This record gives sequence, C-alpha cells and structure tokens, in this order.
Amino acid sequence: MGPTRVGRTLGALAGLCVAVGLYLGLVAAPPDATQGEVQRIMYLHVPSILTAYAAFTATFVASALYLWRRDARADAVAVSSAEVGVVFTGIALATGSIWGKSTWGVWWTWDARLTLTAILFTIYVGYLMLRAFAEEPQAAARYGAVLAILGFFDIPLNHLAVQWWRTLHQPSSLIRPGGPSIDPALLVPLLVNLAGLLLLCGYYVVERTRLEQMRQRAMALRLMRGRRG
Amino acid sequence: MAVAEVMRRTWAMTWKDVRVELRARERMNAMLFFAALILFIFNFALGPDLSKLREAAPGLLWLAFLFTGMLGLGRSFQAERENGCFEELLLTPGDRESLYFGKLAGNILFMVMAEALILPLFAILYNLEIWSALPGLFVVALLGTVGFSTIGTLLAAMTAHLRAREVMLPLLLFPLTVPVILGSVKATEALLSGAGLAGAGHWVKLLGGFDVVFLVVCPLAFEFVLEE
Amino acid sequence: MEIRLAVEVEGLTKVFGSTLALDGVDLCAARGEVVALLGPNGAGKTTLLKLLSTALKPTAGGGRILGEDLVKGRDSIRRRIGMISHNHHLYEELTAAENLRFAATMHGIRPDRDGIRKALGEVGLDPQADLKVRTYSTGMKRRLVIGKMLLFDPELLFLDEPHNTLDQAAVALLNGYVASVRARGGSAIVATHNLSRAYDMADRFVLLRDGAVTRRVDKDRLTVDQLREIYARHAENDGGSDAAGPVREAGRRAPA
Amino acid sequence: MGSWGFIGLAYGVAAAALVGYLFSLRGRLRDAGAALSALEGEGGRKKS
Repeated sequence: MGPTRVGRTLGALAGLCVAVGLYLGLVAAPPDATQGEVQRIMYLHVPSILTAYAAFTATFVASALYLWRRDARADAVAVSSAEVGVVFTGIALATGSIWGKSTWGVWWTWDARLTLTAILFTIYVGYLMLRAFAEEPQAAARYGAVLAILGFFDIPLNHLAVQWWRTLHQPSSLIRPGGPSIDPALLVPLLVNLAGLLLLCGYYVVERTRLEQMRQRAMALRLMRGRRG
Repeated sequence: MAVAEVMRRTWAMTWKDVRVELRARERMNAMLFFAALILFIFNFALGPDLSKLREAAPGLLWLAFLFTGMLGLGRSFQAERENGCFEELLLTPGDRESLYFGKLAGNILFMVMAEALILPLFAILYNLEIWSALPGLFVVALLGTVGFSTIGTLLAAMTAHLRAREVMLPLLLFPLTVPVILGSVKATEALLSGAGLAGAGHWVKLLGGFDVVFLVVCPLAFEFVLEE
Repeated sequence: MEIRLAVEVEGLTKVFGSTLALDGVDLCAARGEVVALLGPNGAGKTTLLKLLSTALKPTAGGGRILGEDLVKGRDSIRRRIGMISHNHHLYEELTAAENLRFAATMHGIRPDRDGIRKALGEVGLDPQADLKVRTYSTGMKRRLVIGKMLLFDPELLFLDEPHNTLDQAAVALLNGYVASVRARGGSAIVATHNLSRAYDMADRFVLLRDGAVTRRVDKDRLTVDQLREIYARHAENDGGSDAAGPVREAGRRAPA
Repeated sequence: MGSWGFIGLAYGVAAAALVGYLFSLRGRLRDAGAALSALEGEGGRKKS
C-alpha cells in the first residue's frame, strides 16, 4: 500500500501552512507588549497542545467505534492518533517549559496549563505502553479503547481540578469560555500555526494508520501461511 | 425479577471477596503493614520537627491512603487468578455490571478499613487534633476512596493478565485519578484548618462529580475488559 | 419445539494474534449424545470447548447451542450448561458449602441449605462440607465440581481433560454422572487425550490436529484398539487424511 | 540567554521532534513494506 493521494496532499498542505505560520509568528507578528519577543513561543506552544487534544479526541471516537463494531480500521486510527497526539503533547511540554524558563526563570512551574499537559502526556504514554504489553492484538485493541474512553472523560475533570488548584499563568487565553481575548495581530499567526499543525497531525495520522494496517495485513498473511504450513 | 438477581449476584461477589480475605488475610495484612511503614518512613524522611510536617499533613495522609489502596487494588483479582476462577466469571450468566460492583464494593471496604486504622495512627504520630473534623474527614475519605477504587477496580481487571501488572496498574491509575488526589488533599486541608465541609465545598463537589462519572463509565467498560 | 441437536456449529475459527488456534471446525451433537474431542496438546480441543461454552468469542463462524445463537444467545446458553475442567474453578479459602452457595447464586439459582447438603451428600462430601477446599485432594475437588453440576443440572455438559490425576472412585463417579446426564436427554462434549476413558464415555469421536478436524468416527462396533489405531493415524503423525474411510455423520458429509 | 535564544531553542526542539518522528515513521513504513512483500512473495510462490 503506497502513500495515498490523500496522504501526499495533506503533507504538502501542512508544509505550506507551517511555513506561512512560521513566517507570521517569527517575523510579521509584533512583539508582545509585556513579554517582548519571547512571547512568539506561544505560536508553537498553544497550537501544539490544541492539536494534541484534537488527536486524542480522534482516538476517543475511533476507540468507541472499535468497541461498537470491532472494525480493525477504527483500531488502527485510534492507536495512530494516540501516538501522534503524544508527540504533539511532548512538544507542548517542551515549548511550555522553555517559555516558562524565559519568562519566570524556572524550567517547571505548576502552572495550570503545563500541569494539564503533563497529565495528558502520562495518560497517553500509559495507553501506548498498555497496548505494547498486552500480548494478544485483540486484547491490546480492546484494553486500549477502554483506556482511551476513560481518558476522554477524565480530561475535563482534570481541567477543573487543576484550574482550581492553581493558576500562576494568565488563564489560557484561547480556550477561555469567553473566546479568544487577545488582539487580532496576535490571533492571525496563532490560527495559521494551528491550521499548520493540525494538517501536519492529519498527515502523520494518515501515514501511521497506513503503517498499522500494513502490520495488520502482515499478521493476517502469517496466519494464512500458518494454515497452509 | 432481574433487579433482585443483580443485587444477589453483586452481594455474592462482595461476600465472597470479604470471606476469602478474612480467611487468608493476605491483602489486609499487606495493606496495614505497608501503611504503618509509610507513616514511619515519612517521619524519618521529613524529620521530627512537627510544625513542618503538620503543614504537609493532608498530603502525607492521602499519600498513605492512596498507596495502601493501590496495593489492595493490585490484588483484587488475586483470588480469581488462582485455579481458573477468572474463566468461571466469564461463564456466569447475567449482566457483567454486578460482577464489577461486587468487586468494587469489596475493594472500597478494604481501603476504608485500612484508612480507619491509618487515620488514628497518623493523628497520634503527627499529634494532630482531628476529632472536630472527623465527620467531614469521613465524607471526604469515602468520596476519594470511591473515586480511586472505581477506576482502580477496572484497571485491576485490565492488568490482571499482563506480564508487568505491578508496574502497569499504578502507571495507568495515578494519572487518571489526579482529580481525586487534588480534591481529597485540598478538602482535607480545609477540614483540618477548621473550615468544615462548607469550606471545602467545591473540592467535595469535584470528588462527587468524579465518582458519579466513573460509577457510570467503568461498569459499562467492564464488559469489554472481561471478555476474552 | 423440541430441538434435535444440542450443538450445531459451522466454520468455528479462533485467532490469537497471528496463531490460528481453531481453523473452521464444524461440529454436531444430538440430544442424549456424548461426543469426545481427541487430539494431542495444542490441537485446539480446549479452544473449541471454550468457544462452545461461550467463554471465548469466535473470530469467525457460529451456529446454535441448545437452539440459541452461539454469540447472541450467550446469556441463556450459560444458564443451561455446565463445565468440568482439570483446574477446578473453586475458591480455596471458601468451604465446600460456601463454594456451592456462591456458584449457585452467580448461576442464577436460589441456593437453599438442604439443596446444597443433598448435592454434597450425593458426591460423598457431606462430612467435609464445612472444610476449606484448600484442604481437599484433587479427587475431592473434582467431586465438589460434580456436586456443583448436580445443583446446576445442565442440559449440555462440557468436560476439559476431566480424568487426569483422578482416583478410581472419582472416575467411576464422573462416568456415572455423565451417564445420568445422558439418560435425562442431556448431552456432553469431552475434550481429552486419554483414549480409554474417552472410549468408555462417548458415542462419537472427533479427531483434531492443528486446529482442524481430521477424522470423525462413530463408536458402533469399534473396539478401543481400533480407535487407538485411527487416532495414531489421524491425530498423531502426518498420515494422509483417509478420504475413503467409512464416515458416518449426522446427515452431512464432513469435509475431508 | 536572550529571548531569541529561547525562541530558537523552542522552535528547534519542536522541529527536531516533528522531523524525527517523520523519519521514524518513514523507516517503520519501509520495514513494514519489506516484510509485507516478503510474506506476499512467499505466499505467491507456495500457491503456484
């Protein structure tokens, strides 16, 4: 199964969009009034955590579909978007920590959003390990699906708990219920970068799903060979 | 009548777990010994200066509760693992939810019994005055224990057959139960500083909400974990 | 309507990862009939038994057990079957009476004290009713499982290597119980590689190897040595499948 | 380290992660493709 047309176009679009986003974020956008240049890290940090949320939501939907219809394709998408989601969560953690160092002088602050990102990271790394440890692929798919569903219901509760627990950092400006409250000059690069990372995530998920399906097919072939052996 | 049968089956599961545990006493002994150990270790690690400890008391108390509980949850399907009783559960007719609730009730009971011994020992060692906050503490401890055990029982069933189950259970359980940890510790902190249940209001609501959500989700998911 | 076949399944397949445990097995068993599944370890006997008793879900294939669909009718199938296995599915820390009370409740039966006492009496465990099963010998544990079956009173009985490590008396009790099930119109499927025990117990023999049926044989005038010889040819080594052999099958030509 | 230093570090880490993942994905796809064609090839030979 070679790279599909969808995969290639997604990849090209993502590349283009990320490039534009980079230009806007690093060059065109004005420096932040209070934080200065370093605030540009936001154009990477916020989009990557939002992309991770999107990927984990896809994992939830695919997992529910798998449990309902036992469709191997849904399982392939579930594990793929979880893996890609972990990569983006990792980026969000790293950039958040670097941003924290530059503004508050410490690599790690128990700031609400950073803490949530860390929790998300551990939950879905646990998901990938659970799938790796389960001997039997059907069990790995089933257990993984259940864990993804638990994780999905857990995240809003985590949001509530951590927000009340502490919030050093300004409450996350973009996801606040009142909608984005930052001035348009900063908003456009943010949204372009978000689109870029979402497209890139889509491309990675499509390719990773293809890999999973090839593995599934190889297992089926080994099975057939076993039968004729 | 279906409901009566569900209740009977749930009660039979809990009765069996409690009866097996009272006979073998493996799990309770391990939990109590571990709890006492962890309390003493806190002292050695954090030094005898009580004023420092008192400030961290709610956190330490819940660390003792949760790690002892985690030890108990890890063994919740031990009786089933021996001589094939897990497969026997697969063969029982009727709903899977009663199997889950029966096992959950047992786990909650064991954890609460451990807490009932940890709390006085903790109060003595750290010479905390908990008498006035006791009713509130009971409510928070129960809410926290239910939340922790609800997901814990499901994950214990899921990791029962895994090779590295001693590692996998905590690794999966603690990140998912952060709201329980935060809620319980903060509510306990409010209680110990005399604020009463009202003072810890929103944390208690968080714990309640967490329990309700997962008392619905986990039994439904249990069917997919149990099937082979 | 009184169904004629207790078991009627086609193409039963079970895959674990990339190993094919069971490869498209057809099986029929009429009411009042005992069928023995024979084959070396790893031939798929236990997997087939677990699929028929709804402990495992089939990867492919299906059929009817006691007139109920193998997958959709699982709940009511489980109420009407019983399993006697080499590991005895009992709780060691509970006493015999407690084990029966727990198993009966989970099976959906209202256990009363004398019902349990009567069952224990029939398998000769009345004096040990209140002793922990941990103190029981294997034979006594097997008797207790038979006592459990007396409580369940299954229409279809599954036995998985029930004979190993059994003393003479327990074997007699087991064979007696299976005969009583058959006498009441019930049926049984026994998986074993103990040929002589299977010969005493069963009417028909299905030979399995590498997850597939290699031969089906009726008992009729067959002697145990003939069975041993057929078993040696079809289940042990790689002998060519004997297509022309006299194969009597309830109404359908079995795939070679 | 100046603010542009931090910006460079952040974007550098992100780029490393994304490109690294892409190469890992490409590698795994290549290996899976090879394994698959080996299996299919072998399958073919046995059938004919």
